[in-house]
Amino acid sequence: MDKELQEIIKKLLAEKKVDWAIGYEKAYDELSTRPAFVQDANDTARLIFNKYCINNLGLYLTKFKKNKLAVVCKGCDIATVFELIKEKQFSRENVVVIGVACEGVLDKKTGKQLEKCENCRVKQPKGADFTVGTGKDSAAPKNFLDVVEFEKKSSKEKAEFWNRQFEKCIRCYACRNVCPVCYCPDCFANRTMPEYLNKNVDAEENKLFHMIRMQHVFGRCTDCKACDTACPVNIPLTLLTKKLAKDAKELFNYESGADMDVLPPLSTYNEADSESDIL
Amino acid sequence: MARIGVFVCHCGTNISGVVDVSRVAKYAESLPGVKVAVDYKFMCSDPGQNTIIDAIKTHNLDRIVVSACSPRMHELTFRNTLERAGLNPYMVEMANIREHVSWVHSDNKELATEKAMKLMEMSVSKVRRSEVLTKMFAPIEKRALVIGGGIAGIQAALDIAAAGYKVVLVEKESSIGGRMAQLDKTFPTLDCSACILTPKMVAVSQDKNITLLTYAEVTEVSGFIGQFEVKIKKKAKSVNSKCIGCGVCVTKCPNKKSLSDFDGRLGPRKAIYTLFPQAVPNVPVIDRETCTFFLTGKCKICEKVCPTSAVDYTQQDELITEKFGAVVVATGFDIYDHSSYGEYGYGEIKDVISSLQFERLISSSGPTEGHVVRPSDQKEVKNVVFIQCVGSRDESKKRPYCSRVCCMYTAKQAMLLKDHYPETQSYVFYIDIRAAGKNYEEFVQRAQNDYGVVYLRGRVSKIYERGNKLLVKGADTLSGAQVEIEADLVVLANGLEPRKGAKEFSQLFHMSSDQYGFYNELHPKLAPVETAISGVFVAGCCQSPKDIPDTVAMASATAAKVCAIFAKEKMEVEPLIAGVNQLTCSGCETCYNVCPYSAIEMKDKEVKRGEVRHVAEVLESVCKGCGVCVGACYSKAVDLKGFSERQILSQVETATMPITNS
Amino acid sequence: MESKVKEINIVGFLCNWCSYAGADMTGLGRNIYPSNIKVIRIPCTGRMDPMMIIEAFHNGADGVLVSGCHPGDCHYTEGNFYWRRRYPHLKSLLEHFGVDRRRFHASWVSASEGKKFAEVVKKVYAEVKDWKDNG
Amino acid sequence: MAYLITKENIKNLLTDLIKLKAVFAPKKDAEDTVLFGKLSSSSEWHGDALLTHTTAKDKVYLQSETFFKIKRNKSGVTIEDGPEPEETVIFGCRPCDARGFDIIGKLFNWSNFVDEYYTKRIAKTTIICISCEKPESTCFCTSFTKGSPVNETGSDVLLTNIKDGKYLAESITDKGRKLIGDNSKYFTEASKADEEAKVTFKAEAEKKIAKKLDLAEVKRKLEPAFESVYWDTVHLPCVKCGACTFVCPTCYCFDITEKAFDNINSVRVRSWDTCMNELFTRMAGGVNPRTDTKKRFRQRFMHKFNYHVDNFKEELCTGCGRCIKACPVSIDIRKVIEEIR
Repeated sequence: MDKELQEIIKKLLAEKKVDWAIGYEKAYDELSTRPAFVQDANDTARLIFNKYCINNLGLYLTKFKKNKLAVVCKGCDIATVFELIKEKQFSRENVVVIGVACEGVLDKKTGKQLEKCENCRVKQPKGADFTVGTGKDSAAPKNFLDVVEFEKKSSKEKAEFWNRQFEKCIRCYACRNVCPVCYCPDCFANRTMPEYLNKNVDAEENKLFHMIRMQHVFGRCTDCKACDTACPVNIPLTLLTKKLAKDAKELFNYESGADMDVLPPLSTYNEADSESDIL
Repeated sequence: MARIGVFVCHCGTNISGVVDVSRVAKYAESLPGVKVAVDYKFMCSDPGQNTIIDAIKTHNLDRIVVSACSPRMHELTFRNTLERAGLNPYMVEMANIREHVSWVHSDNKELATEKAMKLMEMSVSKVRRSEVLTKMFAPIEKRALVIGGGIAGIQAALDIAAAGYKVVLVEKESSIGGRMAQLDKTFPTLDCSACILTPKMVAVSQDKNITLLTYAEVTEVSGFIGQFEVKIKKKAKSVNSKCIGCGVCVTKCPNKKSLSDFDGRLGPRKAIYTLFPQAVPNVPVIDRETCTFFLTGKCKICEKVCPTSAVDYTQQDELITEKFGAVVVATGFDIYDHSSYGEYGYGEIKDVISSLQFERLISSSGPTEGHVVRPSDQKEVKNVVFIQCVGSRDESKKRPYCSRVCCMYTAKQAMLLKDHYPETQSYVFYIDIRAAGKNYEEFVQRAQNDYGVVYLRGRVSKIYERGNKLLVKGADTLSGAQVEIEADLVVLANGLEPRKGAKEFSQLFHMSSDQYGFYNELHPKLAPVETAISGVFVAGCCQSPKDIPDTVAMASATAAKVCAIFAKEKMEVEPLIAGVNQLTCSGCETCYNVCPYSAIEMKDKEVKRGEVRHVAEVLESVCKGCGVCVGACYSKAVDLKGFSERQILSQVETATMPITNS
Repeated sequence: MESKVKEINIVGFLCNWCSYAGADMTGLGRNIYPSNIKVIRIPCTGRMDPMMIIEAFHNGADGVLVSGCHPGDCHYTEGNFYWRRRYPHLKSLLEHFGVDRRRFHASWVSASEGKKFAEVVKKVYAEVKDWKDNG
Repeated sequence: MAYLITKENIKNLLTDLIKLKAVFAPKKDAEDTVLFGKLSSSSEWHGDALLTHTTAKDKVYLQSETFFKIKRNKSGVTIEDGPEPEETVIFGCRPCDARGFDIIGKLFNWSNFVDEYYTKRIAKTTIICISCEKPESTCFCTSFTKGSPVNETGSDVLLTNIKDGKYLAESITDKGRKLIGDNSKYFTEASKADEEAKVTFKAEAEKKIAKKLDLAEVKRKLEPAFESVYWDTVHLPCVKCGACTFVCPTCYCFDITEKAFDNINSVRVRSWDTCMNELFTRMAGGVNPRTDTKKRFRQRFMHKFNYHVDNFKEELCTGCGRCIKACPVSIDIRKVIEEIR
């Protein structure tokens, strides 16, 4: 599989179809991989794909806007690429998507398979320009059992839960910076006029950051878990991103990155939208 | 640091009867930046305003808070006060301590006073972050574009031209006149349609201010009010300007294979044709899809017979770009295609015709020269059944609206028929008679009483062909009886619907349309001819079905609106609008997608030296300051002047803080 | 323990054209309502930046009310339609973070519905109080 | 002086200390995150993990330190100092963490520049460190002159598990001696053999650390490498978050801001900052000398292994390897500096 992947990229680079190829390479130990940037057709031998390839490489597309790129994507990462194209961050012609069949990836911190991989319906990538390998999609759809379970808590319990989480937060912004849709040139968290967020790091201020970030990525977040796995202190951000996915689906029947022709839910409206909760 | 003055109004006892105004003023004095705080009986009175002006001068104030009534009441008053004192008028904020405090919290004076203090403090916070705003001016191209050469477009063009402004009238057919030119007579006066229309058409062609572009279509629009840039495609007519309109070419053209759309496809049309005899301009065009020369390369008879050598087969489509300050859209309507009605024979029974076909049959310039005969066998008719509400008021056909003119034209057609053929008998199946209009009800009554037209309230369930007759089966719901009428001809009252392609056309201007495709007016009551796009107006049936008088009135209204724009030297733009900080814009187009006024333009721009990015820009003369873009922008690149993020956030912070130092 | 009236702080965002005018109408009609609401005037509910609501709760607001024109009445034709989408999502998200649903409300109040505005504030006040008192 | 203390007695010691001081020790939470948390009972101490997810740095050099609060009114301004530090024990950190305090401490006492906030806190903090038996794959402390799994620099007391359940306790500083003296009932005197056992422990522990860098060579290569093309590509995966610097025991950069509550009340706060953040060098006028990721990325390595060495004769790194594990894209600090061209 690695060989096939390397050959495709080698050809793309050699034929100057792309300026850069972004894939994975081995990192510091057997359990870790990191993003690899390849410019030279003779430098593709280091590219690999395995169950430790956890990063969503769609992240880098917004950072290399001016180049033609080939990017290695797991089925789930392709949604990110499409979402970004929808948000006009680059054009489809400038990116070659190399889909890799994936049997699920492991969190390097826990060694456990990510929860999202259990009911994955894109183990066989869809919408890619090239596909390497074959994967068997899960028959069961994505479920929101953990979110539903969490929703049953009282608001006090929820607040206490998050308070404990955000006490841990060190505001390193790894969650934001690995997020493919957090591409704003100047994040609200950096602003001083007005100062939406104080530099002071405490549970309340940290929570404010996460609340606003979650609101900003609503309807755009593909629930790729990049933020969740990046967090150095294991804050279960998946509980939030999954909630966003659930709400987008339930409130607006929207799935990020799924349909190129549908605008994100907050960018449009329907005259028949529900208003059951409005006084 | 800001130098703020706070002025607390008693409003007689309206406020001071409940709120301890001196405490409010005292609290204001304790706030940082507040240099002076006073209370006064009537802040809005002349002495009250003078107090403010004096304080501005004495204390060198640069921002003002007036704690008084609703800003909806007196914000303008105090803006003017500031202007008189030499301050920027947008440096005033009002704290509404009357409508929102004293009048509604009279049950607890202590709490009311505290709330008044808080609201005042919030306004102080806000005004501290106010910015100097100045009105902007934008240039205006004083030329109007009128799209559609029907009666609406004609009227709008004439009215604008009469005011002395230049107009370009674009019509996609080879002649102006539109639907009205197809009609025989008009209700409720029964005067001849052509007799009242053609003088206006001629007036258009003779008006020096009007440039007429027929056989032309608008293909691309950019820009905004005052500065629209429009691409117009002038289709090749194959006849040049040397044509004197003698019509020899049309007479001699051997090709009559096509049917005339203008005549409801009841008669033939030559390959070189004018729409109708009184066409303006009276210049024929060649339909290249049917012309023998263009199909086979042989014929050229028209070229040979033309006395002025006006036929030019080499003509090409031409694309021109013109600038306009305002646009009137009057693209008209199509009639509902009744082939979806199974009970009326799916449009396949020859002698079941549409109302427009009837107009052409009875028109003396029509295909039968005014003889009402059956399309199937050209025989004259005796019994005629009219069926109303075809593609109107019909939920099953997704046309639940009333087309407004069908009741009237059906009565008219039945009367005209009787006038021409006194022996005929007409029957009208109807749901309700809608004859709201000057002399309209009287008109329908005349049809029944003086012309003996039989009105049957009910729907037709089936039309059969029996022998050479049509058997019309229906119910008369008033008598409860089943009715069966043997008819020679059935005329359907087809409803009105938007032109085919109306949706695509509306996208040229980013206009919105309703679920049927009729263009949306800005406000259904108070802005019926404006659209959400500044400088674009709608007239006639492209907005909704209406009759000729309403259409003409609407057209004149659009002309008045256009003239009101052109009458100004420059366009004044309210400064309370959105603005984009392109350095922080991520180019995601969210604002572009949500703006109700298409006031956002996406551009590739050099935002930093050497850094070209796809970013949003607000068209200042188009933005109306709703702020939807600000609420939607997650990059926080758009902000709204007068209601900026800084201002609102400071209000939020102040509102949630306990009252300090009191 | 019953919280004191004074301790409840509600921030109200009212659109200029309908709800703010409606609240003015409440005054004209002298309809009494709880003084806990502090009103911030915005041009349109479409201007309502969800961040401002999050900030309000962060700053310690007990309740937030956003009120605008009835659907179809928006001065800017569609601003409230966009708000109508942001509201349920924001409410659901805030609830997930532990902001009780009794604390965040939206309403449609037209310029003529002065009485309704008073009723809305009373209702919001009651809900917020219920949350404060009973958790 | 060296003593012995049993694991049982360590717990007893903790129980006693908790009553008197704020005791921070590794605690594990429901998400398996191990962080230095304030103990309320000795059973909360989680001694199994080698490294906590973040260092104990933030217990002395607070992530957000309130300098003072300002209250303003018409008559003037009143200033209220931030909270006074309390007596603190950091228990169960590792030699690499402890050495971090030594490195930062030098900086915060650099010639005449004394940071009173840090100095006040460290004076009230006693650090009880535990030697490492088995390294993680990311460990490389032995690359440093002073680095070792049993290194004592920065610690007040160093505990080494020389035989099952028995720890050799060495008092390094006066603070350490005082702590052992105050709680002498839990300590017994160590024998010569016990002290020798530590030597064996050290040799074995150091042997297990596979990676050893030649830092002199690194420094030599870094000096002329500012303009090297090496940086053009090596930074590419970096997402410029601050995870590496915030989990680092030696990164000390900060920002001072004032949180204003509507111009009436405000607080002045010092918060950690990170050279990875664009704001770190952005000036008020908008000019930013380190405009892109490459420059920021380069700065981190230049600072740690070049500039800091010039000023302090030691690297700004202890080899704990946390940044490698915390990095969302698995950038390996060892590899980066090793491959410099």
